[in-house]
Amino acid sequence: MKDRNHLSNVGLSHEVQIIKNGILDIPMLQLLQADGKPHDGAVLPSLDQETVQKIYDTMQYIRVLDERMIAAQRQGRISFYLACTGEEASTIGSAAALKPQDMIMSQYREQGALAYRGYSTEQFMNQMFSNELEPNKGRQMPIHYGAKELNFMTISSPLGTQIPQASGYAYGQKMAGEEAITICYFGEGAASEGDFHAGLNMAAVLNCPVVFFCRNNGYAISTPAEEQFAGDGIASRGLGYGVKTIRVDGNDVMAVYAATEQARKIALEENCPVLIEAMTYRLAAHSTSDDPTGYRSKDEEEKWRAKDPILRLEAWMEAKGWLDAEANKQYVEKTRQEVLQELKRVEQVPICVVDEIVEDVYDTPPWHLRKQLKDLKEHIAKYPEAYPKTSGRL
Amino acid sequence: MKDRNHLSNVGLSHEVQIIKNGILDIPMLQLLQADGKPHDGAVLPSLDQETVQKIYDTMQYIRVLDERMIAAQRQGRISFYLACTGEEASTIGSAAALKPQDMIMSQYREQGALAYRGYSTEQFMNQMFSNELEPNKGRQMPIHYGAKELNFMTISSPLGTQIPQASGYAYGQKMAGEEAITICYFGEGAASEGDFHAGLNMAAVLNCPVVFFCRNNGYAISTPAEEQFAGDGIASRGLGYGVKTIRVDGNDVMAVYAATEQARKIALEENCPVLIEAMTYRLAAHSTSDDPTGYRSKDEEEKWRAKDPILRLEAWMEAKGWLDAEANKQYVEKTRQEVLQELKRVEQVPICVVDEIVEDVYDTPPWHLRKQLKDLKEHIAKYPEAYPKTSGRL
Amino acid sequence: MVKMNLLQAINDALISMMTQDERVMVFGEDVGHFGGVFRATSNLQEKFGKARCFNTPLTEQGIIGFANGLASQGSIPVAEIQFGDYIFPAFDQIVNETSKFRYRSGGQFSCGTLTIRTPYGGGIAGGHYHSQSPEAFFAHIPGMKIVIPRNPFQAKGLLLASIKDDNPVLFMEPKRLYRASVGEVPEEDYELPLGKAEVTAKGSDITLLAWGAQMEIIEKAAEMAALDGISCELIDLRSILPWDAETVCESVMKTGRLLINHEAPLTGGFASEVAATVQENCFLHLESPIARVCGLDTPYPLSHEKEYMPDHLKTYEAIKRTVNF
Amino acid sequence: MVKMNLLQAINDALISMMTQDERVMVFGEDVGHFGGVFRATSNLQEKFGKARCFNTPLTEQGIIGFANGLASQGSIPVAEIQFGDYIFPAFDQIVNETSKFRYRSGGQFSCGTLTIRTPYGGGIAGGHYHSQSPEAFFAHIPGMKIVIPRNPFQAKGLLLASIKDDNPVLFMEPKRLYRASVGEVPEEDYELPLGKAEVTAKGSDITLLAWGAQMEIIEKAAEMAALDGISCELIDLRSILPWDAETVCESVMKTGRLLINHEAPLTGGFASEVAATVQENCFLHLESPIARVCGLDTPYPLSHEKEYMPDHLKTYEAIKRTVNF
Ligand SMILES: Cc1ncc(C[n+]2csc(CCOP(=O)(O)OP(=O)(O)O)c2C)c(N)n1
Ligand SMILES: Cc1ncc(C[n+]2csc(CCOP(=O)(O)OP(=O)(O)O)c2C)c(N)n1
Ligand SMILES: [Mg+2]
Ligand SMILES: [Mg+2]
Repeated sequence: MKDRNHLSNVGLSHEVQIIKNGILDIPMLQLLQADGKPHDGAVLPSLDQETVQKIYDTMQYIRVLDERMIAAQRQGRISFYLACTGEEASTIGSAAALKPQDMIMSQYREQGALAYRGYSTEQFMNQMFSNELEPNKGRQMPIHYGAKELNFMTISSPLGTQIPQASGYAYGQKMAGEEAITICYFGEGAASEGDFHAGLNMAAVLNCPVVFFCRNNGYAISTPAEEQFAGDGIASRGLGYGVKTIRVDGNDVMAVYAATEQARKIALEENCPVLIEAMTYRLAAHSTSDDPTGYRSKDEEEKWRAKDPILRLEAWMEAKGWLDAEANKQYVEKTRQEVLQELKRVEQVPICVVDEIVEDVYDTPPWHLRKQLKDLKEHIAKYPEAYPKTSGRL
Repeated sequence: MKDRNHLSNVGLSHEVQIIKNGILDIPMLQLLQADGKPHDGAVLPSLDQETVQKIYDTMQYIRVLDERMIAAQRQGRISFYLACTGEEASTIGSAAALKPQDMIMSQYREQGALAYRGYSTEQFMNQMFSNELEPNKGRQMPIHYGAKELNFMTISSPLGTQIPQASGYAYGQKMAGEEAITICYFGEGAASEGDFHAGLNMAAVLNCPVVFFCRNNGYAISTPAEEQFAGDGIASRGLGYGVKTIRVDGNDVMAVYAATEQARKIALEENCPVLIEAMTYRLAAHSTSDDPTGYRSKDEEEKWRAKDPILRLEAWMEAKGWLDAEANKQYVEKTRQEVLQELKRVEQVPICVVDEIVEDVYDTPPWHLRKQLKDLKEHIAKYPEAYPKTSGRL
Repeated sequence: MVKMNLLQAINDALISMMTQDERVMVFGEDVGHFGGVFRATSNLQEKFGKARCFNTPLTEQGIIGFANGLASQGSIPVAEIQFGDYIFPAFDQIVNETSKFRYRSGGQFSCGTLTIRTPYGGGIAGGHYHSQSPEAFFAHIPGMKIVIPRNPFQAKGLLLASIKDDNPVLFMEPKRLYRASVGEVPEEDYELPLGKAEVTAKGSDITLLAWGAQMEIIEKAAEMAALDGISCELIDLRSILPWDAETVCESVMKTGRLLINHEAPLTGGFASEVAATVQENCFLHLESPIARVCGLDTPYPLSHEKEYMPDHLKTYEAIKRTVNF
Repeated sequence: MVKMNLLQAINDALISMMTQDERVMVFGEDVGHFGGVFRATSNLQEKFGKARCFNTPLTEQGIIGFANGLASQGSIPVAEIQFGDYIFPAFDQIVNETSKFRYRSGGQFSCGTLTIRTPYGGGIAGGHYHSQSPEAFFAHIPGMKIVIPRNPFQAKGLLLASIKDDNPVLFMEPKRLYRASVGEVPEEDYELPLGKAEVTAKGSDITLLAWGAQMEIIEKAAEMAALDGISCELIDLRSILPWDAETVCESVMKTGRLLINHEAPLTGGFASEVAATVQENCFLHLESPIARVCGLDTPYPLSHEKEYMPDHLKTYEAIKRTVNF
């Protein structure tokens, strides 16, 4: 047995000095200035034009999708939606720096990452309408996406639960010898949950190749970050766990990409977690159930609207000569049409047959669920008008 | 509505630099060297001889109590015990720096703090024998002390639960305008629980006058600290929460006292939490159910035995001319006798009458518990030999 | 009397308690300035200050841990869990702490002043995580009280009683009634008894038992049954723990039949406890098996919500089956 | 066949599974080098390396969260919770995650490979927090399986089946039998069916149902009753969820009477589900009320442990009451 010394590296002091706030002032990586110009000496990630265009298009795509879906919710066509306006650079920039085999475990505001992976408008619509074409079978509310073939884990509402799960997933990837990591997204609010603590600490101790990506967007519904924590954001906690950490400007897609690329490399090569805190702002309402005018000022919002991540990338592309304004306009228009068309079309697709109600609780329905289904179907047959969505297909 | 800016104080960097371990090397306060000599320039807390003697006596008392109770457990006289050998300076030094009105919420290895508060040998024995004289009514295992009149919260086994509770308790003290704080003890193992995260973060955000006192004694049962966390101990986490923090040598009673005194002052005056991490070593087995030879070497233990906190204080008292070796010997002998005597005497005290089984579940037993008690008593009356401890007093 | 919806009745009770006793504190996620996602705590921060009505960080285990400590200190915490579905991270603090605090300390310390408020239940297109009815998990915890109101009048009277009661109370609010249920509520304070069921309609053929939003369902089913000449006695259980077996059994001894309706899944739901107790106490009076009309033994499904729910039609059918047994 | 105690049988099953399939990983507090506080995981780290058998930090919510992720990835985690009393911090991960993973994703992802092992139960002078029998809390969670063995033979066969089963299983080990229960166990692998109860003794007057360590109790009570000429049929439920209502009901239709014994508190315990179902399915066959002999509705008290427990004497008395109803 080797001797252990949990004091082996500790320095000494001989004066009572309680460490106050401030020794942790973790700087924020910013590559592009607000006007899109790179900072002096900043080394941008080496991205080809095609990739940048894909990032830019995805940002535009998501902006359009968000707009349209909020409108659809207002029209009563879908029950719920949750936009990510203002945070597109965080989720899309990070997703772009990953490999397709990396698992994405997200919170709910990462539709950008999903779209970057190739989730189609049709897929978005199927999910939003909870229909039978949706692989998740319409069992959860809108925006709870999940796509196994895209390595995008089905979203779960309880906050923070995916954080220790991501550590476990990544551990499994390592044990299976895969060239893959897990990325785990969450908000600064969710980082208050006990599961955050467990997940980061376990990843550090058990050497899990996972990138924790915190979107610090200033709010958890109505609760501002200052009532969420008193420390130096979320990044400072990473250091406490011995987790390699970086803070980035979440509205600077280049910074996000560069940090994530590096984090992924470290996670994979060194078999360890990396924490990224992306500083951004939730320009959107929390969800379609929320109205932010109750808790924040228009002024504050305006200040952040000026830091729009799409505009920053656009400015950079412009300077680089990569911006084709006309093509972009067409792309946005085409997207708008596509979303509207798919919306209309998918609206007609029925929900799953009622038999699905007892499937997937277990690998196969046990006796009691078979009995409950049988009773239910007999009941529906008796009152078909009361269950119009399923009675036609018993 | 004021505008919020959760980036207001952030610095910028323009190069991807993932912060690795090492920026947090929190030093450890040590006032007395291993041989009991103060470090050059170290300012010791101004303690009078009487207080030092009380601290010293309590340390000896606990050492004796621990020895005797382990023996009693081996003899089958009590079912369970848990010693704190090696950690006396941490718990007694900190308790000495508190005021009687401060609430103590402990984990289970803080019998030193309890003894310092004035818990008597008789009280210890009553608890250990779960008898009817015990205010907690013998409902929990031995060592789950609790004494309202001493402001010592009844101990609960589930680890970490007292941490957010301490934040709440302290908040209540503040709201009630009391000149009092709460101290919350826990091990470095318990600090892995989600409740730790919640408790420290809430205390910081809600400005609770609480001192969190972590005994980092290197082990959680068999699990060494290195498999518990990968960061710079527990202190580094405090900084992440924006909690004022200090690390002390837990085997240096002067350092512990000085840190706690200062922490209490800050907590009370600034209405905020303070975290103390005391670096020490669990020389004892985890409990009487444990045998540490399965997971650590004698060598390692010996190294720490040489850092015995009692010897360090003794050496300092000696140099100061405050050590009366003969009187101490007598005190230890007297304590030993007292413990044995009380043990013998208290062993005879009966447990609570069976009526107590349904008391304190609610403020008064509802109908179903009254019925269950009635049935139970009728049953016991039928089989008195089967329930010998209560059947004589129905 | 004032016309109020269920949310307003709750808000009213909270204002009254905070006015009466400055030890009362209200907190939880978004309950501060914003007044909670359902607005049950509207205006409390403005009226009573940030120290007595405040947002917490987003941690349910922390909220209840903090509340336990605060209660044991002597304050009167009213903690909100934003959705019943999110109470589970606090389960340890409730099972092992809140409910055992008094017992383990021989009555030296307790969390008796604690009230936990949480919206629960389905029927709002909430899917898995905004629809659950978790009362049965808590009904197996000695030391807790569980209270569920069915309308604004009940809500105010039961919430006031819960906050004043010297035992930890889990107060579950049927969220689909928050705005839908409107009724006359006295302006002054009044308390409705904990642990007492209420017979809301007399009948002779079968007893229908429910609580919260499902009261509407059994009322509707009873109306349908009445057309068939079946006379239903309706009981609102109101308190799940301790529960009023006496009132229920008395009714069953009279009607000879019992149907229990709840939204939560059948297996291990609270209907099982009621059925087990009633069959024991009323064995010789029962003319047919006790029926349970409950949620399916599945997670709460979004698109099949209608099919999942123990609605008035399923209840009506079960009434007929039971009466014609 | 080898003589083993219950702990050795579990250790044996774990060794077998880890040998067969390298995706099997065993972890929890102190399970690594030390082999767990009860030594159920002895020698696993030595045999299979630290990557496959390891200590975790002290966080039950983390252990199950980690295990859920690992299972969803395709590994086969066998996670230990050191005591059943400490499973509650993981309750959210179990209720909202483990058990709903498959359903919410339409079967795309699942935690089917997960097995959670935990010692439970009283009778060891453990007081509040080393004695609880929390099975009923989990029995209300669609998607979980719950399995409890009564002896070493059952333990090995059921644990192997649990690990191989493609559903999350909570495997609860009656810790007072860990060393006390010794029996012959085949050296080779075998599986006992999940979801199937076992009739361990035939009888004609009354059916006695229990699980885990309480099987000994009902056996003893049955012996006493036999002296009075009462013939008891004994059933070990073995699986609490899904549970084998068919076997139980068949037996009750024959004997006309049922007694259920469990250690957990009466109210909301699993006996209530059994009673509710059986009274429905066997209504016309029941000759007396279904009896429940359970723990009191209090936290588990240390000094009154003997009085608290649903022992053979209480069971024997209830048998007589039921038969003489
Ligand atoms: C365990 C849990 N508690 C509460 C909620 C309700 N809730 C949904 S979103 C949210 C705020 C989350 O904020 P944050 O993590 O910062 O993410 P953001 O919405 O800002 O992207 C809350 C409280 C929940 N979903 N889960
Ligand atoms: C929630 C919970 N999980 C597990 C246990 C079992 N247990 C009791 S003590 C202990 C180790 C605690 O270690 P630490 O916090 O470092 O305190 P120390 O024993 O070193 O004083 C464990 C795992 C428990 N009591 N509570
Ligand atoms: Mg946020
Ligand atoms: Mg320790």
